[in-house]
Amino acid sequence: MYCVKVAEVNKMCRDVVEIVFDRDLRGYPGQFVMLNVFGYEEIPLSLSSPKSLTVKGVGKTTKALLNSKKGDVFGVRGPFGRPFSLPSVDEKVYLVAGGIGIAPLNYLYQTLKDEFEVIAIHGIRCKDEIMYDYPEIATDDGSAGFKGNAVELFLRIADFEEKMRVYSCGPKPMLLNLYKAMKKRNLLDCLEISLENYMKCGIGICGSCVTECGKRVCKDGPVFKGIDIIF
Amino acid sequence: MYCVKVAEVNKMCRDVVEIVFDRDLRGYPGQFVMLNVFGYEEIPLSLSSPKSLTVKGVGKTTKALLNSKKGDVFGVRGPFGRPFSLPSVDEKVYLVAGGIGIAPLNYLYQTLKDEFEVIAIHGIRCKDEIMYDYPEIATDDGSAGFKGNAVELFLRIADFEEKMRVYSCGPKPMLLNLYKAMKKRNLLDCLEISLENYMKCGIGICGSCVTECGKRVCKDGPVFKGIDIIF
Amino acid sequence: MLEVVISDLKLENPVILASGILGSKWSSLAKVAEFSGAIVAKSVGLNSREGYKNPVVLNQECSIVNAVGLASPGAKEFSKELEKLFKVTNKPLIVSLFAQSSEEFSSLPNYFPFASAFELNLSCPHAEKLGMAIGVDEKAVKDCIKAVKEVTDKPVFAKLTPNVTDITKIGIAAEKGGADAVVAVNTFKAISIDVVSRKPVLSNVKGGLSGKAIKPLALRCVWDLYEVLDIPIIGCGGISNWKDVVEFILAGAIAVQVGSAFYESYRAVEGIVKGLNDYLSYTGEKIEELVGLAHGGV
Amino acid sequence: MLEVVISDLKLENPVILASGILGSKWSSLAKVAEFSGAIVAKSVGLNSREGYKNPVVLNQECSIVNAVGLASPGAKEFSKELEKLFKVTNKPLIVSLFAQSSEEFSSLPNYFPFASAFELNLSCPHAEKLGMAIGVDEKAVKDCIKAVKEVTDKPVFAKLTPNVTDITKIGIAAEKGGADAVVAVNTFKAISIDVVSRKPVLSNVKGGLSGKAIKPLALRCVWDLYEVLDIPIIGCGGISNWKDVVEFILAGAIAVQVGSAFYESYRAVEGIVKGLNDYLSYTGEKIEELVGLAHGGV
Ligand SMILES: Cc1cc2nc3c(=O)[nH]c(=O)nc-3n(C[C@H](O)[C@H](O)[C@H](O)COP(=O)(O)OP(=O)(O)OC[C@H]3O[C@@H](n4cnc5c(N)ncnc54)[C@H](O)[C@@H]3O)c2cc1C
Ligand SMILES: Cc1cc2nc3c(=O)[nH]c(=O)nc-3n(C[C@H](O)[C@H](O)[C@H](O)COP(=O)(O)OP(=O)(O)OC[C@H]3O[C@@H](n4cnc5c(N)ncnc54)[C@H](O)[C@@H]3O)c2cc1C
Ligand SMILES: Cc1cc2nc3c(=O)[nH]c(=O)nc-3n(C[C@H](O)[C@H](O)[C@H](O)COP(=O)(O)O)c2cc1C
Ligand SMILES: Cc1cc2nc3c(=O)[nH]c(=O)nc-3n(C[C@H](O)[C@H](O)[C@H](O)COP(=O)(O)O)c2cc1C
Ligand code: FES
Ligand code: FES
Repeated sequence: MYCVKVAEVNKMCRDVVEIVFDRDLRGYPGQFVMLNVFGYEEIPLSLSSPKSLTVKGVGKTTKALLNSKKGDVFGVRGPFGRPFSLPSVDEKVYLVAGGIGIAPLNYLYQTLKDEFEVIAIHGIRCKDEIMYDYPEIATDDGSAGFKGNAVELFLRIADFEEKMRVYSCGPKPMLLNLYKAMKKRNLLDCLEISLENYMKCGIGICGSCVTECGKRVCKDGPVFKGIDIIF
Repeated sequence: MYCVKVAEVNKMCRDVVEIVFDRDLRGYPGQFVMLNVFGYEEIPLSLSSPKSLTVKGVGKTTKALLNSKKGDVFGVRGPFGRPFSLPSVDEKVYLVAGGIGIAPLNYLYQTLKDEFEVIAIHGIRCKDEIMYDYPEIATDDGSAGFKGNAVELFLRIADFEEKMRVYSCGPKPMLLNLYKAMKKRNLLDCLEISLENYMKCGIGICGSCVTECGKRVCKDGPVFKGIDIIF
Repeated sequence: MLEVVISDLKLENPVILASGILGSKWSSLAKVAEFSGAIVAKSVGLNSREGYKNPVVLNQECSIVNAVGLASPGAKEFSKELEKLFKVTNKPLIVSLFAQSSEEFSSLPNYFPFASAFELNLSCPHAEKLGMAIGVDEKAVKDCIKAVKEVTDKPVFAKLTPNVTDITKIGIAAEKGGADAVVAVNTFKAISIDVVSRKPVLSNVKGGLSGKAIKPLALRCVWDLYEVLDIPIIGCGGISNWKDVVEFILAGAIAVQVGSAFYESYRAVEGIVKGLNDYLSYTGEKIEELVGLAHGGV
Repeated sequence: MLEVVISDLKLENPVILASGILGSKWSSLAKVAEFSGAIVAKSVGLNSREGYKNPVVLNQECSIVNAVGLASPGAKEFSKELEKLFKVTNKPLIVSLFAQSSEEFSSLPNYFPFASAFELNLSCPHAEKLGMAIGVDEKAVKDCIKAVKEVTDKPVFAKLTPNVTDITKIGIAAEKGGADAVVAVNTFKAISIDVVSRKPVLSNVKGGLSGKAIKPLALRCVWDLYEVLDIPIIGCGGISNWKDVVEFILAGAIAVQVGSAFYESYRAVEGIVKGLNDYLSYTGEKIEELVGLAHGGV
């Protein structure tokens, strides 16, 4: 474990903050860190850029993080896990994020945007949850962008072809829909999904994050290829 | 510790053998290994080439080594210690070896001979002790080469100038003479000497090889610059 | 060549998954079972236990400190999980048990009719009144093993703690209690402090050290036990490659358990077994011939 | 800022050279003394001891196993060597003593009138009847310290072994015997086996483990001792940089000893002291303010 200091905290929407550190955490898009919030717990969070995390307050620790401020110090283990693989030069790239699933995809977007044609989609409940300004927005209530969920929007705008690459992160039901859509079109090998699971060690030994098919989300994932998962 | 296998044993003279291993020990000229002769002791020996040691039988362990043969296996720690530094392109190189002191200097000779003008001198007692064929020989009894010791021969043939580099290894009295000769001519910074001392750890912690001026032969040496030693 | 027999357990190779490592889900156990000689499930007690809150694991250069705190769903629930495993693997499944007393220990085996053997965790260094609290006391060790032996015909292994003045005394107590083998060792008591927050890193303050760092220490325990015990010894602690396994076997172990090495790779065991196989093919020996060889004629 | 006082010893910084490390020659001790707060000479007994034959040291990833075997020229000879040192350094010189009995211990201090303090080696794990043989026995520990306290007014430190079930009991025994401080800890019992020769690597078979690998273990000893002792604790085991020192201080040590780190560099201590100095300049604290801080409000 080493310590990092907060350089800047950006409020992204009501219950989401982007915490920027004073140094690079040396990870790749898709990797996560185990963040030790002293006095609270240690939790897994994806890198949302080389030096930032984007956190949604859902419980004790994440809500404490909403109040973090410049100068705060956190413990870090990692980055850990398998990152997203990079697309080939001729592939068209789609990012499909649901809710806070935008965190790892934002890092990927920043990495790819200058060299690839990237279409980023972010599905949220309503316009108050908009966090970043570049993605196509899909809202459940239609208060901004497309009315519907991220997968519906994706199905509408995507050109399904073998030279596509789809990266996704978000709630399980959303991932499942996307998975099915890609499977139906025989394009599972164009899909990469970042999974979440309850974590303790983060390094592949304790077994708490293991999936039904025996894979460790922390070590064999969190990014899995569509062909490697069985939902 | 790791193990190495003997590929070849060359008898150099009555009580000296060159033991060649089946793989490179990855050391530089001047470095030594702690060789564990199973059933005997672990002793320090200089690399006489990237994959060989040259040993003189003086006691229990070294005499056992005289009988080593192809296929024998030894334990190795190291290579350890500070190697000889390389000369500058325009320097004239002298190697002054006494007796088994030829071992590390042979490795240095093989490394330098193609790119530098190297004059190698080997002082021995009589012609029966000749080990390698390239050096100028000095014998105490005049039975081969120059009659006298290695330092006397060196003094006779050396051009003393600032662009010279003198490397030496051998018995203490010989090193002392050479040291004095270089000091008198104000050329101590052209001199590098490889020292020997009783060793246990070989890695700079036990203190058994420490010199009167507080230096560890195993770690701060065995190669010392003339200016850094006080005889 | 790699087959070993421990008590009446036949293993196709001597590399066993250590308890607590990926051992709480049937799916990961099944995966590791593919290459290992046997697997030990995560230690389970009578009732469910929450375990400690995060952080519970700290990875460091060469070692891991953990205080997971024997988190467990309890015997009944866990038995259901392990039963799923039982259906898909033919490898011996060793069920690791923890308890506060010999009575509690003897109530556990019945929950696991499919177990191939039981391992008593007398050695967890970071759970109060459990594990080590028993494992440092010769009489308690003997009593617990006896109690379990009385309720099961399966082999019973005693997993020992190295955090004692003389591990051979505990080993002898286990043997006297009727243990079919000892497992040496569990983790070493350790702590890690963060210099920025100035607090212990793990939520439980203290934990147990595992991984490469403890290999020479665990090996010493096996060596000492081999000099006094007649029952087989299963080595454990810091094993990460086939050479480590050979060291343990030469020191007196008949088999080994591997834990922290999974930090490097899921295929830790696979690699170790392959290396062992190549080594023994080369020397033309059986693993059993190597047991304790380093003790001879030193 | 870096000054600490242990009993009546004033140290200009808390980093002390550990016994047995470069500690048999005045010349190397003098060199290390330049930057360290104090130095401990190699343990010396009444009579000369050969020590074990090579190999006596094995360096591994993260750790060192040694069984030098308390090689020593004996009190009389070694006193002459140390006297040379006394003339050239103004740093406190701590003389480490080993013996087989309290009587033998009490005969030693007289040989070293120039010593600033004595450290009793009750903890060497690889010399029969010496060191650990005494250090695992509460009564023997108490008696030996008492005996030495009776013959000298200098501070007397007890160097403890971690190879016990409960180090706090030994610490308390030392305190009751009148020790002015404890040093925690000496090396951990270990062994290493060569898979090619199939023999133990060290000539003495077993040795003691030191270096980075043991840091979390040694730190745990200091932590536990701090909870029960009133006398100061000097931490030792695996320290290789200033952060390690801060960890030990936060766990309860007032000073530390450094040994194996000299494998990396002669200037190990120099680097550590510089780092500590920078850290405390930055936080604006004195080292003494940090002692035991990690125990508070966990
Ligand atoms: C690989 C990975 C990457 C993640 N990346 C992000 C991210 O970038 N941004 C973000 O906001 N969240 C991310 N999460 C989710 C985040 O870890 C949880 O929201 C957080 O652990 C909840 O902690 P809490 O104390 O606030 O909530 P709690 O009060 O503990 O629980 C609230 C909810 O979070 C779940 N949860 C609790 N602990 C964990 C845990 N250790 N791992 C996973 N879920 C848990 C609970 O099941 C519950 O549903 C990620 C999770 C994983 C596994
Ligand atoms: C850095 C270094 C490089 C060396 N390189 C070579 C070399 O390339 N070839 C070679 O033949 N010899 C070399 N030596 C010397 C060699 O190590 C000794 O000859 C050998 O250790 C003697 O061991 P033994 O058991 O045969 O003799 P012993 O019976 O132990 O003693 C014979 C003599 O060797 C000396 N000696 C014993 N042990 C050691 C020891 N550990 N270190 C140094 N001297 C010792 C004794 O003082 C005695 O004079 C080197 C020594 C050092 C320190
Ligand atoms: C995260 C973790 C959890 C563990 N849980 C248990 C357990 O439940 N029961 C047990 O007997 N040992 C447990 N252990 C100890 C291991 O089984 C093993 O004895 C120890 O880690 C040493 O082996 P290693 O160095 O190969 O990891 C655990 C170890 C770790 C690292
Ligand atoms: C080669 C070597 C020799 C040692 N000799 C002694 C000794 O004579 N007396 C003693 O009390 N401790 C001795 N020790 C133990 C050290 O003083 C120290 O307690 C131990 O090495 C742990 O600290 P470290 O990890 O910083 O090395 C020795 C250690 C080593 C490595
Ligand atoms: S969190 Fe421990 S195995 Fe993944
Ligand atoms: S041989 Fe141990 S310090 Fe040099």
